[in-house]
Amino acid sequence: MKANMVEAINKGLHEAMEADDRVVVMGEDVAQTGGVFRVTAGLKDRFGDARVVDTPLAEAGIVGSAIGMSMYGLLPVTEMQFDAFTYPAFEQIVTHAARLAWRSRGEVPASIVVRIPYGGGVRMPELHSDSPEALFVHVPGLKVVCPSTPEDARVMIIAAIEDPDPVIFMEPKKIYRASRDEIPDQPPMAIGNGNGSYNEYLCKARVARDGNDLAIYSYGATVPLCLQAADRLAQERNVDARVVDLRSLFPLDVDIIEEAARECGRALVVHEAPRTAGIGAEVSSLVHERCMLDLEAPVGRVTGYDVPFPQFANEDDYLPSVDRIVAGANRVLDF
Amino acid sequence: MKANMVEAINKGLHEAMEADDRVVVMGEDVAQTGGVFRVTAGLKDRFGDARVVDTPLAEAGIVGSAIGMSMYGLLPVTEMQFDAFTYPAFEQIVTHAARLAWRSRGEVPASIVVRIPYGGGVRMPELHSDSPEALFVHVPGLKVVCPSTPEDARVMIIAAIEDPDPVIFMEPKKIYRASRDEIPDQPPMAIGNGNGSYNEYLCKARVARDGNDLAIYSYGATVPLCLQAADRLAQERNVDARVVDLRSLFPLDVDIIEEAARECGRALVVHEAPRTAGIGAEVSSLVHERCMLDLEAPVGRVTGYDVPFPQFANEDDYLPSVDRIVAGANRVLDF
Amino acid sequence: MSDLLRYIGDGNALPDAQPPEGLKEKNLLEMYRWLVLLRTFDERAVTLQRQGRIGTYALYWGEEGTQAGPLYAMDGGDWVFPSYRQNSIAMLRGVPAATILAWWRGYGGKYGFYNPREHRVGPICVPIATHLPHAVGVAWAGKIRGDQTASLAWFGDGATSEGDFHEAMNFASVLKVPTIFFCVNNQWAISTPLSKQTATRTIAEKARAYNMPGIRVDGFDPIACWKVTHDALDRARNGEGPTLIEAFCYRIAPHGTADDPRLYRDENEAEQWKPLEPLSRMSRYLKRLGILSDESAAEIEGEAKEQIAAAVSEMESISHPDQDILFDTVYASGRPWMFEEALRELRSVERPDEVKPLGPPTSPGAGEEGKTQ
Amino acid sequence: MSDLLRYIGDGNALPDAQPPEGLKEKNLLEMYRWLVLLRTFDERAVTLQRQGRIGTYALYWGEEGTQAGPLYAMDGGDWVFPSYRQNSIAMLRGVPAATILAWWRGYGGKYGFYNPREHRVGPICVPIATHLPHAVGVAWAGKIRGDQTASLAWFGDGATSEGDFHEAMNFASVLKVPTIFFCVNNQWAISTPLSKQTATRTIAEKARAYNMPGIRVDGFDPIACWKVTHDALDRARNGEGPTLIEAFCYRIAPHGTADDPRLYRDENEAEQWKPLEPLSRMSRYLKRLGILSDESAAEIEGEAKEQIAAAVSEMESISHPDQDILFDTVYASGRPWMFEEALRELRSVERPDEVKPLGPPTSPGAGEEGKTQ
Ligand SMILES: Cc1ncc(C[n+]2csc(CCOP(=O)(O)OP(=O)(O)O)c2C)c(N)n1
Ligand SMILES: Cc1ncc(C[n+]2csc(CCOP(=O)(O)OP(=O)(O)O)c2C)c(N)n1
Ligand SMILES: [Mg+2]
Ligand SMILES: [Mg+2]
Repeated sequence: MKANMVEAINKGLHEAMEADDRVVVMGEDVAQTGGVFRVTAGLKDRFGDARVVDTPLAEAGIVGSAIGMSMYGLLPVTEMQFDAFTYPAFEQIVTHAARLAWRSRGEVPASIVVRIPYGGGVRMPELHSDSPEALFVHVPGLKVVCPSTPEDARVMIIAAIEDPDPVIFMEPKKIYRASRDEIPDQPPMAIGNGNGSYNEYLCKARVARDGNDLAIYSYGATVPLCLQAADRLAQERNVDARVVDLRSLFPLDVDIIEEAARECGRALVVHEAPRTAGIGAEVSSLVHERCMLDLEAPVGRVTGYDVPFPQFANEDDYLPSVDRIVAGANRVLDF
Repeated sequence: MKANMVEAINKGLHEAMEADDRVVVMGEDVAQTGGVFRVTAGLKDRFGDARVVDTPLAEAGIVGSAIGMSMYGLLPVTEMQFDAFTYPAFEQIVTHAARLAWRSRGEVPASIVVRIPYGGGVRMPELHSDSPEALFVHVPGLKVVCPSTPEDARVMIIAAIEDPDPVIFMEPKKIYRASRDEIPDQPPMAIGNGNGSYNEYLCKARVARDGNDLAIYSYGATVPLCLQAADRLAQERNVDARVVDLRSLFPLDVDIIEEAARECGRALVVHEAPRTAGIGAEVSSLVHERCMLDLEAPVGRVTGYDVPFPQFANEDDYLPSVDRIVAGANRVLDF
Repeated sequence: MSDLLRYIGDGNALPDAQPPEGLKEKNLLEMYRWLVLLRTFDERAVTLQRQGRIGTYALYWGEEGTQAGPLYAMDGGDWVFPSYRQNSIAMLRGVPAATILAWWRGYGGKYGFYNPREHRVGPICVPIATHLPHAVGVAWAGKIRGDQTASLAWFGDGATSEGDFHEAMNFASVLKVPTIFFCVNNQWAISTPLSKQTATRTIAEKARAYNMPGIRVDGFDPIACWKVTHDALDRARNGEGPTLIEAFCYRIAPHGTADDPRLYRDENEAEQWKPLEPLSRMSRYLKRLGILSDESAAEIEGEAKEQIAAAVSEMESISHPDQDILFDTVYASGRPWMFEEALRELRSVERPDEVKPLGPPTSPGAGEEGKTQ
Repeated sequence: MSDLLRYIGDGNALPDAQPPEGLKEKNLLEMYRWLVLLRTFDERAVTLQRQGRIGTYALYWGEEGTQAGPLYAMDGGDWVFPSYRQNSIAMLRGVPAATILAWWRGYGGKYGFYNPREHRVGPICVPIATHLPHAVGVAWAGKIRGDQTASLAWFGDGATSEGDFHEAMNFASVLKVPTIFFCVNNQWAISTPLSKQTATRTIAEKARAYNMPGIRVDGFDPIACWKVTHDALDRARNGEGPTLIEAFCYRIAPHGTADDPRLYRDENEAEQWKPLEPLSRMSRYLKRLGILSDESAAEIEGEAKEQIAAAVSEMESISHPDQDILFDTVYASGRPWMFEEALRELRSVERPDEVKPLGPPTSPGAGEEGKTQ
């Protein structure tokens, strides 16, 4: 079937709930209406309102009770309605979800998924366009992932549910409906048997475009822009850029990252979140630390600015654009 | 007078409250007992319980009502009892304190100070030893500072109160009583006249030790360790390290950072917080981006690990030590 | 709804009460003018959204009484804190309606924001319940300074589930802060009904957890909303601390322009509440009292239309804010160094066009969904 | 304190009540044994802290009845969630006392932590009130699975100010989850008295905000604590949802070993509450009932001393945990790559000595202050 990212995650959720009756879905407005983005549409009708729950309006309560559920043995998938509304749950995520495995000899991890529709580009009022992923990447004990294609989103949501550790699942809402891709009928892995195949589908980067002149690292909604920028670079200056879709933000897939930098000798990181202490800083540091002698220029960063996400009429001034990515690439190439 | 860091901050608070009756101090147990670390001791007796308040036990309530007070025109100084207990207030800090200036045409910034005794080395139970500073550094709209000496702490707390923007004031509790330094009777600036001299005392790094062979950047409780490591490097291999006490974590003092890297050609960042997407990543990226051609080795990082802060019997396995700093320096020097 | 304070009857079985002391003819008329202005703004905004001239919009059709009533009871020196639902309230405190419209058009800086201190109106608050501690802080600060300042914050039934509601209520009651917690219980939080939000029958009874008075009022009756606020303010000024008011009503409109209530409720229910909406009820009441005539009503409506039309023109005359707007007001103490670098980067590439608000959804579930505030 | 449920009199003016149905002789004796064990652990831990053999410690002297009573009412399959104040409760569910002592000595991993699922005991919770949503989640999960599992969480009077208390209470009541909220109202949160924490006279009345039963009980009476928990559990199992219990007592001891209560309260007040402490009261009650004799009491005490002494030896026989302990259990799915690099770095330098717990404070305000949990 063809599916956009919303439909693909929806499919993955259906598959996971079907295969494993420990999976429950909870959050604000997720059951009756299927969520404000309709990502959870149809689940309540299919699996009933004990397993698909419209909760009271309280994010700490949602994540906190999901942690308790997971102690009991369930696999809760929570939805934070928008990025910035994750902050009220921050304490539960940091002091509990992230540390429960560690606090229980590794025997009772918080097996929860926190789904976060995030990022700008959708013309929303204040606080509906944040990119908080680096905040979670800096917190030990969490996994943080972010798909950029429908099929990745479908496979990664299943893997995130299967993974025993807490997974922050960033959903780039700008590209929720950007493209409809072919989705295989069956997911690539067996579900619900806890055989550990999740790791293979959760912590790996992906080479989205091959090339040997410049490594461009990105994730989420900026990946398609990087691909466009790569095409422009090919046309405009005959540069063959390799685009690496990081997919896993913690842990980073250091092998693919290193390989790209070594083979290309030049690199650029692109993301929407503010620059300072963002994922770009970490990737840049890693690449410099490990590939210094192979580098012909410092790793560049094209990112959001260190300002609150602007009111939407100016959001395109804030967001990395193909132009800005090309310009950033040129700076690295011309160093 | 001679003062340790606790006494020095206490002095600064007395001075600020004396000079400006808009300053109020609030938090859990700060009034009657003067706080669990006694940083606010004596303030209630001196300034009364309207201006020095023992609040109910609720961190979001503390920061949130402080933001309201500041809208009205007061200058609240809040205490989070320990690092990890700042997380419940995270939402108020991120969505309100950090954005109120922006949301009010720059005319009504959240003029609050959030004091956070932070970090390990003090043999405490779980969640009393976190180093969350990078989380705030990544949030646009905040200033984040961290003193490493008593006199800096005294001057910086006054400057933080005077600064119209919200300041996260990190207090390295491990060195709260590490040394007693000479503190001038009068602070270096006039207080309470809003003449803007705060900036000079808030956003500047400090060269804590001069040297031209290796730049070591750090802040807070690891600064004294870096100084010891520098002495060892001088003795053991005749290397003259420059130790830069960053003091301001956002904004970073890029001039002093760059100058040190350029003049030394090699650099190391040291902090206690987890490595991934920490301050070290940002400093490393900045230095590579700006000084690549002057560098003879990649910038090294000696940091806490990407794990929850351990139970205290093992905290010295986690914390950067002089040995680890020297080893990290040697790796950079021998590259 | 028999436990609700109410003044306006239905001109039939339900009798009118005389207006409360303190509300003279001219006050009643002024309050009516406010209602009309709020309604006019709201209806115009919905049209603008449909035309793609502003972005997704949180309408408040039917809730005007919960806004004009309490605001009219407050003094000019008192602070009020709106949520997104009371988004145009600052207009009644001197903020140009164009500024509010510009906010919905996605403009920031001096175009879309106002100075809260100048108008004693908190910024439009998007994250649920998080402005309640601010309302407490402002009134607490007034108390510390020995001023007579009170504050009022609006919030919804859903907001009572958040921790910040609880912490603010508790701070206010422990510290005897003169804050009025004004809950607009419209029985819905997007698609979530009251029964999934709380186990209590009323919101007012939650006040007991704070030893605070909890008062229920007909949220469709602006005069009743005025009266309970007026009394709460009296208590507050007497040093008796905060009050929780529950204005019971119903969210007749969708949650926002992107919301399709048919997905989760029977729209007949909304239709049944419609006759209670405050504007026509108030107008009939005033006419029964002989204060309002068809002509004066038409005149008031005309004025409001004109004012909002002017505001629309003003809003549309604003040209696309400069890129500086991203950096201008982030820090009151000046721009940190990286802002200059950011601007250099921005200016080195061609500037993207202004992002235009989206048009109306073409089919349910497509395009505009997901736009709540 | 006349509204408090109480069974144990003072053998004088205040009459004893017969033990409630369900508590037979052997139950009463077992509960007594628990009380003695808890007390023995606590007193020993304080000594260990003074001797610098464990770190700062949160004692619970006088609050044993609020722990043993409710725990005894729960079934083994029910989950309980302690705060730092009920730190040794897991010992009554089969966790070695040595594990708890090791936690206070700063040991992690398998030395200081236990498996919550195995014992149906949540981990010792340090951040105030944050474990309440977990208790709700566990019981809710049981309900989803059609099991008969209930849960109970302990927390203090101070904890009721946190947003998480509110959100957990609200979730539990809306979703009719079988959770018992057991508030140990010892009237102090470190130096902050109850009157600065809440404007209500009681904690129990806060239950009204959730349409939940709120029950007050004498927290120094273990039998009364058992009884109210037992009844709440009955209701919970009948599908009637959660209950808030307020065990009213007084924090006779300091907040923790680093706390000096003379800084904020008159210690005579604490002295006045001391005669009510549960251990001697329970022992006198059981003696009046003829269930306990001086000899059997001494025997029980002896057994407890032995058990704790053995636990101390066991704790001290643990050698300094390996550096791997930092990385071992962070992820259940295995170590991410940077952990190996971290270990390489660690092993390349000489290993620092084990961090020893600090000794006692030499003067108030020096050294150990600031150690709250
Ligand atoms: C902290 C937070 N969580 C979620 C949302 C998304 N959201 C916007 S409005 C809304 C429902 C609010 O309901 P209620 O409090 O009853 O107010 P009403 O919309 O009915 O006026 C939700 C969940 C938000 N804005 N903030
Ligand atoms: C979220 C959080 N904030 C602050 C603290 C520091 N702290 C530890 S105990 C305590 C007082 C708790 O009082 P109460 O809830 O009454 O429990 P008690 O200690 O009396 O058992 C405080 C403020 C904490 N542990 N967690
Ligand atoms: Mg509502
Ligand atoms: Mg207490």
